[in-house]
Amino acid sequence: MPLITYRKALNDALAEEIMRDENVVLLGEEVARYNGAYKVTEGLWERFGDKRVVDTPISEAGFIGMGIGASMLGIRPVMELMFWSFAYVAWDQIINNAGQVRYMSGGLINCPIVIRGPANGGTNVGATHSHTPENFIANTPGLKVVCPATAYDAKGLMKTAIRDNDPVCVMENTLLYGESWEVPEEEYTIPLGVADIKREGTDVSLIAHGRAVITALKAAEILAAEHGINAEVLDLRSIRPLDEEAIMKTVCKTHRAVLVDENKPFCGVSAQISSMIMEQCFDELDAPVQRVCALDAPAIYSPALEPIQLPTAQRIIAKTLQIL
Amino acid sequence: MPLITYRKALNDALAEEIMRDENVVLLGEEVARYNGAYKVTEGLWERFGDKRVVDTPISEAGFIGMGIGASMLGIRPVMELMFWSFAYVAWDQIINNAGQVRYMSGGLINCPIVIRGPANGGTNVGATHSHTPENFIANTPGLKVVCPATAYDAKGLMKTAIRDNDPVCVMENTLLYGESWEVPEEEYTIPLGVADIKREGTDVSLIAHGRAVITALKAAEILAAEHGINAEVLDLRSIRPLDEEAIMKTVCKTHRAVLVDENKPFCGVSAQISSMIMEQCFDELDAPVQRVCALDAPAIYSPALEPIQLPTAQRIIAKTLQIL
Amino acid sequence: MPSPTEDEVAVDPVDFSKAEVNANLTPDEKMGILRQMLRIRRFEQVSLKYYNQGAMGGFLHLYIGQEAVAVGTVSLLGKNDHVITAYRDHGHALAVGMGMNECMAELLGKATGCSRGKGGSMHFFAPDKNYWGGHGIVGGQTPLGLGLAYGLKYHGLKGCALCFMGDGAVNQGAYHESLNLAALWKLPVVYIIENNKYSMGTTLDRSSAMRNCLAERADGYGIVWDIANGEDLYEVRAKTANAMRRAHEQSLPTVLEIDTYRYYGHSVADANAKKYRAADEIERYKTHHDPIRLWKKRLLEEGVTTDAAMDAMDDEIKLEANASAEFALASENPSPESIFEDVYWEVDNQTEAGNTGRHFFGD
Amino acid sequence: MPSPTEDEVAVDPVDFSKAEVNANLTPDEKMGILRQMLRIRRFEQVSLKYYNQGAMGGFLHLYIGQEAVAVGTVSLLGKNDHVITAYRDHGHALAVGMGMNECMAELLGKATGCSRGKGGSMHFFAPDKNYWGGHGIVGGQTPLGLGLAYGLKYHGLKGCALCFMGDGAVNQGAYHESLNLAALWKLPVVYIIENNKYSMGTTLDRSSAMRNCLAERADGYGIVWDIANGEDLYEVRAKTANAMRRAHEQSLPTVLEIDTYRYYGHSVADANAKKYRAADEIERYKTHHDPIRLWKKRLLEEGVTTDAAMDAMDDEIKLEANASAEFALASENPSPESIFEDVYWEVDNQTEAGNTGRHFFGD
Ligand SMILES: Cc1ncc(C[n+]2csc(CCOP(=O)(O)OP(=O)(O)O)c2C)c(N)n1
Ligand SMILES: Cc1ncc(C[n+]2csc(CCOP(=O)(O)OP(=O)(O)O)c2C)c(N)n1
Ligand SMILES: [Mg+2]
Ligand SMILES: [Mg+2]
Repeated sequence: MPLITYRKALNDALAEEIMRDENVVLLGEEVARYNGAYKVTEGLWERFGDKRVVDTPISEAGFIGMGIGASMLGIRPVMELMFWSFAYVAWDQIINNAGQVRYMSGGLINCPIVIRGPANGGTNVGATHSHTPENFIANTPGLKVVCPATAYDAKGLMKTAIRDNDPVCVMENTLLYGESWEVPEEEYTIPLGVADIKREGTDVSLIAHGRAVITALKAAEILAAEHGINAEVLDLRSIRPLDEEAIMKTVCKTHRAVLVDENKPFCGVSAQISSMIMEQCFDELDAPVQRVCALDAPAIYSPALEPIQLPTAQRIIAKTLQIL
Repeated sequence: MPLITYRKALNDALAEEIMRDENVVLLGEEVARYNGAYKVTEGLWERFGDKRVVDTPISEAGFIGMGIGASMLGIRPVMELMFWSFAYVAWDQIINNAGQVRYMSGGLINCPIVIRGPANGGTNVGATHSHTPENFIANTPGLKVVCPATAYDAKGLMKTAIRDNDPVCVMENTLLYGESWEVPEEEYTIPLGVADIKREGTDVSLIAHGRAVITALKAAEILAAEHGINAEVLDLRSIRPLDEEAIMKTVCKTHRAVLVDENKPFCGVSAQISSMIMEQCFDELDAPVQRVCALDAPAIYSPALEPIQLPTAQRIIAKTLQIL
Repeated sequence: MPSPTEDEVAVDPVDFSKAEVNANLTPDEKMGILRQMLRIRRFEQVSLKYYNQGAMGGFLHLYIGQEAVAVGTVSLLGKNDHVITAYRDHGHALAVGMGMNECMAELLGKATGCSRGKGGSMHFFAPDKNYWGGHGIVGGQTPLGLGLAYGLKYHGLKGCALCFMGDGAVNQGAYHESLNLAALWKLPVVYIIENNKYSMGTTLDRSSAMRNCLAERADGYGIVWDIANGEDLYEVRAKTANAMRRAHEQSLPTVLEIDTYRYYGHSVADANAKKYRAADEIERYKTHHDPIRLWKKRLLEEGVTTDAAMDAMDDEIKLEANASAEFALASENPSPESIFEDVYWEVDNQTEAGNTGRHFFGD
Repeated sequence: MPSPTEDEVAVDPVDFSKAEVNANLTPDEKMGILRQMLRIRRFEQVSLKYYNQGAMGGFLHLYIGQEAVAVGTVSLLGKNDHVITAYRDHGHALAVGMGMNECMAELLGKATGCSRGKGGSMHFFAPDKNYWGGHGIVGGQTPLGLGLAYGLKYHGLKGCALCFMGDGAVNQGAYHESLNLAALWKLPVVYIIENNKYSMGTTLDRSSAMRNCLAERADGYGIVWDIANGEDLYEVRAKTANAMRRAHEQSLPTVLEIDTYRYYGHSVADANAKKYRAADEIERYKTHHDPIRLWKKRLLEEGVTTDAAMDAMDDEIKLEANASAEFALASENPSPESIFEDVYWEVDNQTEAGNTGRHFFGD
């Protein structure tokens, strides 16, 4: 299988879906002529033209709301947020319009929209540019949210997201865009709501999503090499819908879990997972579930410090050793 | 002590603080001449005039951001959101400006602003008007959030919130505005970050905030009367800062906990509390911590159904019996 | 002050009845307009009665007094023209042809309601009639309306979106973002500001800074705008027709501000309804500016109908309204299980996607 | 097209040097203006060098080419006049008198940085110099600027807030909400649109619908507006002085659009900087419209100084800039514990409130 970047995998997914369905249209700031601030849409405007790839002004509430309205008429807009952090100026449109209109209309309307872009810290862009709102999106029944950790997952989930008939938020990661993974040449999709065991193990379950999966995998290698601990790494991939079964299964297998996410701790995704494990496999637990999150302060700029604000392999290892 | 309503307690708190500090100014839609959509500010415009009580246009991002800017110059704006649900059009201002500016300026700036208003379901106003975003606010280091459940707490917390030098979000409840509690005539304040045992008990801890406290108290009475179970009810009052000690104390006392909140389940406040209990008093637990939240769908309009969408005493009792 | 453009239809400044869209109206169509206005008024009067009896929850924002706006504009719609509005949405709903039954049942939160009891008064929908609601967040529908226009243009259809909003809504940022996008991309959207002069208890001059009128803000985006007298059905139709033609023929947006008035409070729960407005102001509107009364007068003057015929129509509509209340009262409440329906299309349709992973949390 | 009002100071349309604020400038003050512009340019050139060496993280948005705007406007500020801007904030920071050391150290994320290494390039602050940042969310600072004006008025101070923004920011809703509030409440705020004709790679005409210019949107709110040529320091000062006078004397807002140009990409990371703009466009600006070059020419023409004196000044400033890099490089990184500082005032000040309850979660 060819090795391709996370960025290219997304680019291919977008191109394939544009070709597959004439209702798919990409909109966002600088997605067309500029090729995307992070080059995810590179070449698409040249290939598919003005109708299918559209540059927008800096009006997130306006253009995301517009996309939602268009989706009610059967268009399948794929909206890029240059950063997911900018979603907060469009928050009402996302939560109240995309998220609630199906319900409030008693099911008469659906919004097959995708909202995508990077949601991560770690690039020294400061507190306002480093939000990871997958927890808030997942808090909202009516919305779906996925956080791919590899190129393979990014492509498969993006294609599924575009075909899904509900609003799906895809949270990418600028630190992964340039990383490569094996991706098959033949077409494939990955269902939402299916987690993936990224590493089999027996002693402890590291449960993560997004880039935290990569960090967890690193920690697992060190745990194996230096501590003789065989950690299983479960990648949630999709936060809502959530593969609860996979979570229960790994916990019942290892009886210990360390949850890793890049959310701020208070009501981060791992808080939800922890409470679910508590409720559903309390008796299976040999130790309290541990969490490793971003350090609880706004994202710091300082390049010397930001890396330690995000979950590190070291912190994962320390937490793991604590319960083993 | 006189019995006064939650509404009046807030009104008194606002009036007292307006008189105490000339920098306190109330702003919001219909707060002045109309006396407030829910009459929390009744009479204040007449008493204190145009400078201290100000009607705003329907521009939440504009006027909340304006309040934040003014607070940087030492004004102490108390901003009413007619519903906290409307905060989503001002979300960027609240999260990024009120929440991050102190950090990004390395501590050079502080924003002594209060943002207040009702945040609750249960009044058949539909999905877009029934959000309870205390979990999201508490997710954000830099912000504080309190959810008073009684008139006494409402007054004491509001006064403290106004005097606090950080941004504080006060989440009130339209269903409580008309309820009465004993409130002392002499001045008092309640510190943020201090929970309150609303009912002593020994068998199980019901941990709640906002109106869920009232529901928990009802459940506790029935548990005592019908099941011989003596439940302790802990009212968190303040979500961030959080009285973690009080939580641990009650759990270590009863060894069982049922968490009640009106958030949607995924990453609701109770998810955070559950994960904290797991991490910090796992060995004290005789049973898995249970959660009772709003049923996981957008708030339904139907007056026949909405009451069962919110946590009910029955659901609390059922969960309690399950672990006793 | 409105900015006239060459594509405007010349209309007699004093008598809009001569405008082409009006001159061509048949007597039947004119009676149809009366019928729609009466349906709104009678429906809402009945709803008010039941609201006051406690049969409904939440808010009830009455449209009474503004009927000529919804009916006049909607009467012009063709197959590819769409409508979206705010929470004061009963008028538009009935005007597009929704039945009183499903509307009244929605107010009572019944399973037979147009939104299955999930939306209530603020959230009526009928996509089959090109009616996209009913939206509770002030200004929140303005980008959605733009999206309808975008969808039409994308599909190559000759149509437009009428996006209604209140005078208070012009101060929401999303509206301005929408204006810029509409102008930039030449989208066939008509923003109709129903200026009833109050946003809740706040008068226009205390909420909006302007030069001469609210629509004029469109100038800054190079968007054509106009103002219309909302008590005159012919004027509403003539000016809306101009805007719609601009959308259809040139794919251009318009902002149309229509002067109107609501007789009741902001919502029925508005305890101050009579405090922030002088009683005689309300009286004056009822007496001299009532759109139904004025339209009836027109029809008589034009010899289209008789008082007796109009009374008969009114009686029939009153029966329809009362029957809708019976229907709603007799309808079932939605089932508790239905709380989890209509959240996700994939779940509702039991697709593979809908059956994969956990979609709902808690228990 | 700008809307002149009676309070305007009559200025010679061709020579703004005659405007009172300019005619009264002393030679020292004129040299001070040059010094500030040079400080910005030399500081940024040095920062660029270190950015390219990898000494900084995140973004670096250079202000080079726009210096006359920040320096011209800020040169007019009095004790109660405040400044706030977006992420392209080095120019304003240096113009208000911030030291190169703390600015350069901030770029390197050092503990000695103006924001203790927490803000980076986009978040310079100096409240002691009435400078309120440095804000990364496009348009997000526009309500804050309004709030500064509100605070001044509330305190009864004669002052104003200059709120800077880019041409792309005019399409954010918060700005429009702010305009309405500014006009409605007569707040002494001056919105200064630094129109450098691009928002990232998007040209003005592809992002903003307008009649003639961006400032004109102010008309819809009854706000006075004006446009200025940002390469001419005298014009910038004259027109800003008018706006400030309007704020000071009448407590009225103004929107002032200043034409300008940035020589570098949107940020240094902008790989396309030379794709969306023709090379000769950039050259033309550098050659014919450079604000520093033009100001130097003026000073020579006016006999204020000599080439040698200006060169000496420049050399001194280059030393200052290089020294700031030395300072920054030699400075300590912030400590890991400092991650939890500057989140809450009450915690930082170890008050009782700061010590009550848990403020930070996780571990
Ligand atoms: C964002 C937001 N803010 C506030 C409200 C509360 N609210 C509902 S209607 C209304 C007044 C709107 O007035 P206007 O736009 O003139 O419409 P009208 O009620 O006159 O039809 C207000 C303040 C809301 N629903 N949404
Ligand atoms: C709400 C929001 N959307 C998008 C961005 C990303 N972004 C940063 S600067 C910029 C361009 C702004 O252009 P302009 O306002 O003209 O300012 P200039 O860079 O020219 O100074 C964009 C799109 C952002 N920071 N905030
Ligand atoms: Mg109105
Ligand atoms: Mg620009």
